Amino acid sequence: MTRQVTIDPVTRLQGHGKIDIFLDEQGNVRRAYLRVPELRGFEKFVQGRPAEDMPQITSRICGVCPTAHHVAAAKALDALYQVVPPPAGRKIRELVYNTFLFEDHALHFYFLGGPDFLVGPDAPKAQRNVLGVVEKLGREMGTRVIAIRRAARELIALVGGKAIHPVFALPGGVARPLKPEDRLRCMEVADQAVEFALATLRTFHQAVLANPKYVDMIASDAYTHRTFYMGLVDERNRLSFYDGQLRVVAPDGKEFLKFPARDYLKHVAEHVEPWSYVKFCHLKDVGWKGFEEGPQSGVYAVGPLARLNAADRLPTPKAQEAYEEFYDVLGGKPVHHTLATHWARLVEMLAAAESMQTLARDPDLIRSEVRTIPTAAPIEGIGVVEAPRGTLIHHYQTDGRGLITAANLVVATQNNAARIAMSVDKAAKALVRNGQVDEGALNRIEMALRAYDPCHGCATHALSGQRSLAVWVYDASRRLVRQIPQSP
Amino acid sequence: MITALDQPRIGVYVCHCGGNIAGAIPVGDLAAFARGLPHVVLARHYKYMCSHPGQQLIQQDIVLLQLNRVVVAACSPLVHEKTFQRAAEDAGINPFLVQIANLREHVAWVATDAELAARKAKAQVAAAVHRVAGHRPLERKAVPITPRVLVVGGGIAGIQAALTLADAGKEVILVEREPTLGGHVAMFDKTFPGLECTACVLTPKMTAVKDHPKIRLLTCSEVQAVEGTVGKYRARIRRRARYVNEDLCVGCMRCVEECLFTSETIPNAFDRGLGMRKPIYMPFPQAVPRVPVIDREACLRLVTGKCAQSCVEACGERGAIDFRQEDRVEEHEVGAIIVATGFQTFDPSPIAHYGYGRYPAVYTALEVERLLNAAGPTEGKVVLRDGSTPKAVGIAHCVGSRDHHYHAYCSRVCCMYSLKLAHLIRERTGAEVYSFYIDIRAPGKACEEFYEEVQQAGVHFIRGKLAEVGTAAEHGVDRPGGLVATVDDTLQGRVRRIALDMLVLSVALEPREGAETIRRMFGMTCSNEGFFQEKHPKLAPVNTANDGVLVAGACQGPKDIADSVAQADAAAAQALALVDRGQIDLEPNTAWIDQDACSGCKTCIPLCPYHALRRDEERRTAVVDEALCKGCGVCVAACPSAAAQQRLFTDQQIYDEIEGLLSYG
Amino acid sequence: MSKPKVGFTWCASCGGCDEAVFDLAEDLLQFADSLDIVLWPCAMDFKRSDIEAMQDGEMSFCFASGAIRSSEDREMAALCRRKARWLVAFGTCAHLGGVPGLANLDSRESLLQTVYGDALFGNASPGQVRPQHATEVPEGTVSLPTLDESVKTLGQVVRVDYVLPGCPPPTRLIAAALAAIVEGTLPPPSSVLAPDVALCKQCPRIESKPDGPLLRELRRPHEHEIDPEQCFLAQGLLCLGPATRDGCDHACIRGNMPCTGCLGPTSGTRDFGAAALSAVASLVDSHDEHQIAALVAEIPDPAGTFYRYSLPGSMLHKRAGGPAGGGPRP
Amino acid sequence: MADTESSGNGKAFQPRIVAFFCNWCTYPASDLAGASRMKYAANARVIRLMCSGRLDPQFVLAALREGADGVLVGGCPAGDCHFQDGNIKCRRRFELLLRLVAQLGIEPERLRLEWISASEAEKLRDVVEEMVKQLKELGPLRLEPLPRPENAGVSELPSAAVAADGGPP
Repeated sequence: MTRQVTIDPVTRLQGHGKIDIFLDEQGNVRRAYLRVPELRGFEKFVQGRPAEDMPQITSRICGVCPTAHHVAAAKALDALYQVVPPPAGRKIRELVYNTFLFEDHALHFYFLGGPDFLVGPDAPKAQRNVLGVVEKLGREMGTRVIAIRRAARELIALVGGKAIHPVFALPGGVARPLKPEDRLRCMEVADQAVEFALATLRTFHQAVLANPKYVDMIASDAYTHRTFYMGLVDERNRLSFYDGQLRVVAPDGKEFLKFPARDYLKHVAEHVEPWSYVKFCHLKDVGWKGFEEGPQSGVYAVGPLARLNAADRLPTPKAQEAYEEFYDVLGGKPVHHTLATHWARLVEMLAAAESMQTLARDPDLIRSEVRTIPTAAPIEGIGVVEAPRGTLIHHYQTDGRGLITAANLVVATQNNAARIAMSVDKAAKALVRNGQVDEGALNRIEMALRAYDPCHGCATHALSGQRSLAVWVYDASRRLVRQIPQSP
Repeated sequence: MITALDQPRIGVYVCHCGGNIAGAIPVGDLAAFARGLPHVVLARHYKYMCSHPGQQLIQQDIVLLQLNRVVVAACSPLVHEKTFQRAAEDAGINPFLVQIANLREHVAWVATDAELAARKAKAQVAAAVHRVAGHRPLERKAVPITPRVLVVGGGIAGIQAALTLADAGKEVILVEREPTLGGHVAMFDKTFPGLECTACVLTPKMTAVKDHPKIRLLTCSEVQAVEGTVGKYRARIRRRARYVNEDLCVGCMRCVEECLFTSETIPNAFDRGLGMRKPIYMPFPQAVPRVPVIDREACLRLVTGKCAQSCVEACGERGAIDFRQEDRVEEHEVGAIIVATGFQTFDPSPIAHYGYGRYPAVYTALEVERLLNAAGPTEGKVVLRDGSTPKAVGIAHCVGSRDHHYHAYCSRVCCMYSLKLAHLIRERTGAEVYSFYIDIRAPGKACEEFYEEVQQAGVHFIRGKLAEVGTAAEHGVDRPGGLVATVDDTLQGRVRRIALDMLVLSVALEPREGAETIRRMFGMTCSNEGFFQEKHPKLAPVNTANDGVLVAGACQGPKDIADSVAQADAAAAQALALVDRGQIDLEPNTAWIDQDACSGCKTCIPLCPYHALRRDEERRTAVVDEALCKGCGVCVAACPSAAAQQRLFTDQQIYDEIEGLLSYG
Repeated sequence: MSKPKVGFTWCASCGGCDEAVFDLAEDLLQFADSLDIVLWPCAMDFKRSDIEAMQDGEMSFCFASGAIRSSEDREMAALCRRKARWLVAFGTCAHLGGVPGLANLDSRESLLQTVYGDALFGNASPGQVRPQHATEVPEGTVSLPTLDESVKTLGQVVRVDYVLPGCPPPTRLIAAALAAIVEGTLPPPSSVLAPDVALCKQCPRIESKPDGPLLRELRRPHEHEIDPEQCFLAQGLLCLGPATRDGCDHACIRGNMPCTGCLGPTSGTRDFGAAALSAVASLVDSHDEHQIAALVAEIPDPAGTFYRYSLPGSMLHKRAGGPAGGGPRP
Repeated sequence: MADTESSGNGKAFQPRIVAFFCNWCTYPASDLAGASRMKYAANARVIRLMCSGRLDPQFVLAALREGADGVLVGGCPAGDCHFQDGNIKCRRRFELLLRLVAQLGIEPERLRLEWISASEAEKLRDVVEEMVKQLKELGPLRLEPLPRPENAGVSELPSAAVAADGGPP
């Protein structure tokens, strides 16, 4: 007799998701599906809106990474109006962006995905959350986590207007210059951020790497896929969050492609499945071969792990050290272990914090000229950034008045969608055996998903909404036999 | 208070208005429908709600059934709203808890489809019921009235109104654009039908105005702007320099005689250009004030600055001639205004086939009035431009009137003045007189009799509109300077050609040029033709859309002297009734600001045309000066916080009305 | 006395409202001591079945964010309504529909067509595959919730007791609401848990706004330098502060960008967009009818401007029938 | 909310117009049309405002929401406003409102702002007739019904559930 298991909703991630697990007669997994049941339709309803409103409208795709959409939109508008922000404009954007990346990564590690390790995957569910983390790490560390995040968020608000759905970016720069006294605050927070990032890496060492069970789990085949990886790099192939070219490495770690974001349509295509509102991106150059790994399948990943794999080095010294250690411990490039993403995220967190330090001390930062006023007629613009969860592309076409006529938004979780679906399926197959479906096993399936820090709100900007993930279990005769956790 | 106001008890009264409403709308059904509406305690229908028994019906129900709100479905609220408000008030409920549904003007009288009419009637009644349920009692605020009246126009109507008011002891400011009182009437020699001497009628009245201690006469003056509202208007009056000091001049005319212009070379407008004058002149001998005026366009001293100024010398010690006079603006506060700006006569030159302006022998009636006037350019002799006396004179009626190309209306006085002219011309010249008429309209006392008298005097009446007029030469008739009129004699059924020496065009009366400006300035409305519109043709014939502004005379529509005088007295009586009250109740529909809801965003402040809104800098909110607010509600519509509200027109009341209009099909 | 049980849940939401709760930072820990957080899918492992397992009315307060877009959103709204004694419409999407409510400018069909059908950028999957309510896969049936024709507000599908507005709700207002729950000092139901006055009241720029009519031209923010001190409207930039509820500490304005109206209207206003439109149009400084028409035509996108956050909650709610497409027409 | 169609008995569609008339020009014009016994369609239901400047765009939307197929606003001709220029202030809002409703799929022809002076009874008649004709061509305004919780089929807690911890007073 076979069964179907559904996880409904998937929790501790942004947006809604459900996992359907179909079992065979022996109670082993035939296939697990991640469904994303929301659609909001941004690409449609931005049509007719003024292009300059895009940074604020598209930020509403996601309240977790609004800054990514805000800045990606602004970069697309730079291209649309053919303007280059003056140094202060660009650096204010970069400073806010790195601060955002830092705090968002911190949020994930301490509040969303991290608790699985920090508290433990089998801990009672009521503790697998930020409150449990605070309890586990002690009130002092907990307070520190909260304090640094607050400082970072307040810094974004100080410069960007609001931390959630900021308002600062406009075509050609930002809305207002930075006051010298505000810059002092930036320096303070940047220094604290670096300290905190280093402390977090130490915590990761102690809580995760020191625990062989966790190391084994990270390296286990259940959480491993050999796929392509994509990320932004600068002219020296160093990791870059704000700008650069998109570089793709093959499963063997060698450069496969490198292209400016404006060429993305030559290389990225979307595949639709009738059972999910999310569209599955893949490499056009390889083609869609289904939910398959390996060099013959166009499935690729983005995000912290992908970015480290796609770059040759990191732009800042301390992060570079952490980067080298990451590959030393995990056996060289590329790393295919999905759960290693948590570590990669912390390496990036340090890189972002160091960049904050550099930018905060840059004399350009407080120059009064922050915006280049557009003069060209708008036609088309493409902008890219590395969002915390991976590559994010905004693409607009407008009429002569700058009203949007068409928009395409390729978000991180869409890029990752195929690999996520495979991870869920593979983890389910590995973890559910002989009909033994317990809550710990299901949480471990969710962990496969959570490592990506997927943002289904983003992924389904096109459509929308969800509670988080749920697992439903179906038997071989396709009857829903169980919902996990069990309904009373 | 009879019952708690927040528990509405509404009575609905559907008026039949005789058959006016009941003939088009099933009033019984409507009342039955009204009974089913929320808060309606009873609904009745009755023959005439505005009648005494009708009002009593409402009053009885208010008392017996403890109604606290009333809806009357009858005629326009502009007709009887006050009537029903008073009735309700007398029965003990606040007048603003009464709402009118306009079934007569808006439904019964205009509807084409019975079912649609019934639906609309229901909708309007339901809207009134929904709305009135949310009404709250309001108080009218009393403001003092300035006991002074402005009369605009010194023609017969203005003169009459001013005298009546002044005789009643009220201060009057009488403004006349020309240098003299008198208007059109001063141009005539005789009046119809009694052929009294016009000067004998008019001159004493003009003098009475001049001498009246309560009247301030401002000639050569025009109202420039009016602000304020009923009870308190501020009028800005521009006074053109006359260059002769009215207080010092005794009217001896020495200055005119001594003017360097030895001959009269400037056409005198008062004589319609048939007579001439000097740069300093008196428009006509009986002018009031009897003070010459200097034409600034013609006087050498004023135009070139160089002149011997013999006028000054002639005036001598009196020193009344004053070239330093300048135009100035005076401001006067008044409680009521009577507009009596008169009319102008139709200019017939556009009717090319009547030859006016082309043939010297074609005259307008007004020109002939001047010829006939003993004080006119020919001292009362009817002579042609060459000085000869005509032997055959044609009078064409309805020139510019009853003619869809010009004015569709009948000018009302032309038949009678044409008869008068026919009589006088025949009497003074013995000429054959031909009257070309469509039909003779001679209503009124002694008018038909006068018509008969003129017929008996031998005037030829030819029924038919004058078709065209040409020169005698064109028609091969030997008559130097003569004309031939072509007319379709509809009684004889043939086209006739009649040789004439003179043709008189009985031109229409039309609104004065500039009437539009005056109308706007005084906040009145106009009829289609451009005459000032009375508030109601029967019930309020001298009132206008602006409560303190009244109309008199031909500015409201063509009328004869007798009617103008009567209307002037009516206007004076209305003005008197108004200013004598001492105070006036203002409608309570002013705006107010909810201080808690107002964000001080200043959106409303620049919108107020009366500067009634300002921002209280301490509270950072807007405040309304209700004494200045006129209740337009423009600030209310603009307020994005619903902090501004208008009494009687709150947002909620209008939403209720919308809901009522549409909730029942 | 037991701690009040509080839940947070989301429907069609971006998660920003939940982020705003995270931004309570230290205060969140404080509240965790005095409140029992029994539901928070964004941050905690409670599944739908956990909610279903609750007794009706077991939660004292449920903060529901997000608009209502699908059958699943409706079910979740109904579930939370049943399980919570007091339901709070949390954030602008729940309150008025929010930015995703702009989808009501178009039909559901045109929306699906754009996302899955049109090969606008040449990268859509061929064959017009679209997500289906139920898909037969070899292993069984995988189902998706169906999208409703229109985006709705929470209050349009269930009775709502309180509104905590904002996109996202300002952290200060969230803290105040939670504190009031702890202390039992919430205002009576049907209240909006924010100041009931518009933004201009405390706006640092209000003194620079002239008393006279001021819109002689309408500017778009990217076309001009923006003065950091002067009233935006006085600069010709559309600022909806006069129509928008205060409570955000003027975050956008401090960021030198005009208010776009995310907290919605104050309580006397029925339709935010129409009220804001009236206020803005009233400022137009012209008496010439042609000039007025030309001036208002400079507002490139009235619907997207005045209903940025509130189309589902507006009187019209959704585009009326006829051809789809929400772009402005000449 | 009532059905927009006139009735279910197969009769032709009769549009419903909500007409906001100012007290000084268009309302008296409407009275004059009556006094002159002009005949015109009884589809316009009248609300009197003191001035067209009082017209809040929300009223227009409320009328459409309540089931009107069109809205007519009548004010004084330019220069004639009893309140100086309330009519022009109305025009400013109306122009923008027209652009807004067009984006919301409502034909701008359904909304009209006309200057009709107190003497222009004929114009009033013609405008109403013309508008009725136009609305008949456009057909009923089919707005999606406003969703309401009572129609969503959601079962609610019995009101017996009383405040406990943290509840409002």
